[in-house]
Amino acid sequence: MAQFMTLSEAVAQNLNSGDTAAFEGFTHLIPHASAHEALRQGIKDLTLVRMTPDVVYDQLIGMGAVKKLIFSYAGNPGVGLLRRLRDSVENGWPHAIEIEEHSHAAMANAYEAGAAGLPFAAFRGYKGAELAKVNPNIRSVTCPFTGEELAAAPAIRPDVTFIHAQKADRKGNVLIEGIVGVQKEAVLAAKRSVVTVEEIVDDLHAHPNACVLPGWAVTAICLVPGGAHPSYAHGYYSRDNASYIAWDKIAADRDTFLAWMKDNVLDARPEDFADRIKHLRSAA
Amino acid sequence: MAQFMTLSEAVAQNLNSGDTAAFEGFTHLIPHASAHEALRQGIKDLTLVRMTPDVVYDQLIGMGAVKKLIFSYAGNPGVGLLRRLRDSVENGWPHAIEIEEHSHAAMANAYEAGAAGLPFAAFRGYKGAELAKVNPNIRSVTCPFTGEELAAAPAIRPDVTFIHAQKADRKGNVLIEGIVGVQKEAVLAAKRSVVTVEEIVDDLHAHPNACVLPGWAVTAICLVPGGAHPSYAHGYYSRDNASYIAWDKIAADRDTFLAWMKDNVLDARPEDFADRIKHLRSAA
Amino acid sequence: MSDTDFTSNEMMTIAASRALKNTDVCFVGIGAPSAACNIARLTHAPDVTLIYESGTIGTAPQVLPLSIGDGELCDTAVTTVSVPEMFRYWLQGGRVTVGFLGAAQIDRFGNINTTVIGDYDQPKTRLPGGGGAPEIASSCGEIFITLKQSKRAMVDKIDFYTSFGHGEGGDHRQRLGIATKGPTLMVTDLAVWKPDPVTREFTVVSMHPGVTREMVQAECGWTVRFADKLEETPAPTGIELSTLRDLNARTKAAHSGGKTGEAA
Amino acid sequence: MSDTDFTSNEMMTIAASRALKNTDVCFVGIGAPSAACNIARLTHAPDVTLIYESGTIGTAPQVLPLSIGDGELCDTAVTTVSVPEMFRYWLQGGRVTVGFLGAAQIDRFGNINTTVIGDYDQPKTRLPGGGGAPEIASSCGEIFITLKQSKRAMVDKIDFYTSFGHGEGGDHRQRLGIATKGPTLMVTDLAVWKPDPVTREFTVVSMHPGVTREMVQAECGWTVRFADKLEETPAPTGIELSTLRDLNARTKAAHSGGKTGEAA
Repeated sequence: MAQFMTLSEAVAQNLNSGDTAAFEGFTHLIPHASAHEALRQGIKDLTLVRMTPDVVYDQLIGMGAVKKLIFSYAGNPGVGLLRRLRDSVENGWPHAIEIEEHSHAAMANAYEAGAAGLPFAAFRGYKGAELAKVNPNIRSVTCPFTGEELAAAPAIRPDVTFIHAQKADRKGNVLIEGIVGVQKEAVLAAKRSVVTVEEIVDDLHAHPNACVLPGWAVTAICLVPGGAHPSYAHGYYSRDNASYIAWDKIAADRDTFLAWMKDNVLDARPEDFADRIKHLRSAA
Repeated sequence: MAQFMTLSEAVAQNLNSGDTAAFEGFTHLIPHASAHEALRQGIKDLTLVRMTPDVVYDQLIGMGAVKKLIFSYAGNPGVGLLRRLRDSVENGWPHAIEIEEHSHAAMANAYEAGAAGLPFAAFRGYKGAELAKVNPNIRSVTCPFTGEELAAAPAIRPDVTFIHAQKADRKGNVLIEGIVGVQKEAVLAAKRSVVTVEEIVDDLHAHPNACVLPGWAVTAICLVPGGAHPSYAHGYYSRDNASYIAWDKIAADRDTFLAWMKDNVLDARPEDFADRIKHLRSAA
Repeated sequence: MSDTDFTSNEMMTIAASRALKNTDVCFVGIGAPSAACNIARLTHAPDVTLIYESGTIGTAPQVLPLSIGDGELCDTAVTTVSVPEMFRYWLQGGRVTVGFLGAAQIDRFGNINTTVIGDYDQPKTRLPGGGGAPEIASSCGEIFITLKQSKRAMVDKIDFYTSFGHGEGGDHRQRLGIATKGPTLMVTDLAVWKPDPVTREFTVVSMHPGVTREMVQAECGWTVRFADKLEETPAPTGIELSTLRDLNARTKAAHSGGKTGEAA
Repeated sequence: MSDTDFTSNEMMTIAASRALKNTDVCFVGIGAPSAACNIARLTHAPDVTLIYESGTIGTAPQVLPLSIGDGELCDTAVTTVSVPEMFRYWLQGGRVTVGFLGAAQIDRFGNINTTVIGDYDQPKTRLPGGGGAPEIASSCGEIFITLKQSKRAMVDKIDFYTSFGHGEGGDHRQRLGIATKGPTLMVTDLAVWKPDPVTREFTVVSMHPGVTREMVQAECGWTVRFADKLEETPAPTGIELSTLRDLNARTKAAHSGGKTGEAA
């Protein structure tokens, strides 16, 4: 049953050094505030899972909090490469991270299998692709009816998943709208889950088939308006494209990066996110 | 790309004797009008697929249109058994039908696999259950990571799926709301699909994550208000529970059944459904 | 209304309802389980989560559904998901604490038959089949069963293993690799039964007010075991009874609405 | 605006856009493919269905998305599904007629690398990885590729097979059991290429106005094959050019909105 608490409490209670953690979001609703709180609490040795690690994973990697990355596309969307990730992989700064790389189809299926309580996912994939040669977690399974050989990926089962959502009601039921990504699956696949939300309301006023996580399927809920910045929250504020573009320059230099992280993350608080999205609020 | 046409045209163009056909609906939105039209057109030798064959499959079986039934629960919901199905299985009247029986979990997974273009579905099921002994289409597959043995069912790929939905827009995009069952999967798993709808509108006004079938994924759309009667259409009319209760008596006797079918199906038209739900229309 | 003024069916539903906790997530079978689960919700367990296989999660119907997919279930649910999602994420995902089943035929180990009476290929009676039961029986944390006793229903040997209870008893579930508890409770119109800790045979632990051992045995097809410490089921309270009767009255009024169908 | 007054990038986008038909269902890669697909939609193919891997189906953005999941894509879509559903029902389900990809590195057989430059374990440059491309390449009916030519991008041998084109050429796809056509078109800033019917090597079938064979070869790392009947790509029409420039202007205005972030 979801407990309402501060983000600081939720991270302290649900994320430990050494955990496998997913901070999921597919361009939309990326849980930046949660990841920043994890950095402030000095969490280390994380195995991070995400289909599309972007700026916020670049930050976690650059700050040395990450031991291993399981992913399918690591880029600053529409801008370019992730410079902190590159520095780690190419130069071992601040340390080398281990890489487990899949395709989107494999990751999406693996989250789905995790949510479904299955040990693996079968899909038609990786045909002729070379990832299967460098990732021992890409195997195959044979259809017992047709004999077709399909690709197999192990289910993703994070210790904890962090997501950001539009709103929760007072019973802890969570509504996710718009580009819903793999967030529902990532929460259901995890042992524990922390959801930051834009607002807490009396009634979700949700469509009957909307993407809703019942409160009893969530561990902790934290009110953090703006907590997805610089990504966006459909119906609340738009994507801060300028920040994504700016990140490319910030991340290009180690010292610039460290100084920026001190000012904007280590010395900041979850409450600061509300200010960052004021100029991006939707007319609606 | 969805074509708008009469139900008579849609059945004539998309359903052939000998086809594997699904008339899907999980209590809600059961496509009665389509099945009645199939009977009027004298379609025979059908392999019928449905998780919950109920009154309308009892009618198809009793009229001798069915060769084989693939299903997981055959009953008149809340009322009792299906007397025409029983008469066929127990007494061979009007002829014996072949039975391929699964669990709900297997059927739901098998539709899902069909929609996903996979040849089979893996799930944790049938443990200790005896169906696996009488159905050769229940097999197993071994997880290539954990060694766990899981149940496997072949994907369901109907020649044609019929469903009933609330509305379509003029481009043929279809909205299904409320208890959505396996209808989306049943349509996507099929080679062809026919959707009867309560109304055709300029704009679906659908929630972004509502259950919508794009027009290009549907074969034919037919305007048949009331076409789900005596099941219901959420937001349009309620379930005619009295008709379900009455069916038990009608189906109990072969002659009563045949007379009822002549009056209410063979001598009726799709347009008659609109009258049948007048007294069940929601206040909304 | 006197505390002793109740039917055995009412006693069964109310005794069954008491087994559900406020924190349970319950997969509800149609019929007797549905009434028991909703009485729990309307009395001591207002926050119990009720799930029907039609995809409705956290539903709170004002009247009992005739089918597992009545509109009322969706209207009052926290959310309604597709049936594949229901069976994959919610049932198989291991999130359901209690599966509440009825039974056409049951044996002393809680194995259930709702498939056929007689031979599978040449059945005497073709029953509806398993529906969700085979995987409800293995995926839910534990299974509660409720049914009206009769020698036809409670048999020495069931004709078909639709869903697995404790098999031949003992550690049969574990030997098949099933990690969940299986049947832990059976409530009939006469008694409350629990499996023996070792043999897993259903044992009467409590008889409803006015019921004797002979009455229980008379409506059971196997030789009934009674617990050493046999209790009396507490009679329905006034609130339990009025809640159940109000629900049944609302349900009857709702389902007789609509004229008898000219076209089913 | 004169018909000859266009850049090679504009020519590339417009030539690529012409390949999409009104009836196509197109899985859109980010960057150059996104512009080409939306120009098709805004000119000759108003009913083309554009799908982005973020789950948006039938989207019609007014500005080009910076990411594959901008809000604009959802706001204008027929429907938005979860990412697992996108990859299972829509891509793997075989419903997508065209996959439109870009490429960091490509060889003459349309094999694409977006994973690493150099060795996989000790890369010179760590690229973003495959994302959806490995399965887009095998599940879509056919693959269109668009990229700006350079010797760094068009190489004799790619460093990593992120997604499979025609492999070593010939019937390599069929030998791997891949039933779809694979790359059937490549549009660069200089030319239009199609695979040879037998060898499957990309062959220049049309050069853009003003482009010479030497210019094409100068920006390609392998020895270029030219078709016997070499055509000239029709120059952009006024409508094509103004549509593209209007889209780019709207896009630029939209993406520079919001102050430069204090916190990315």
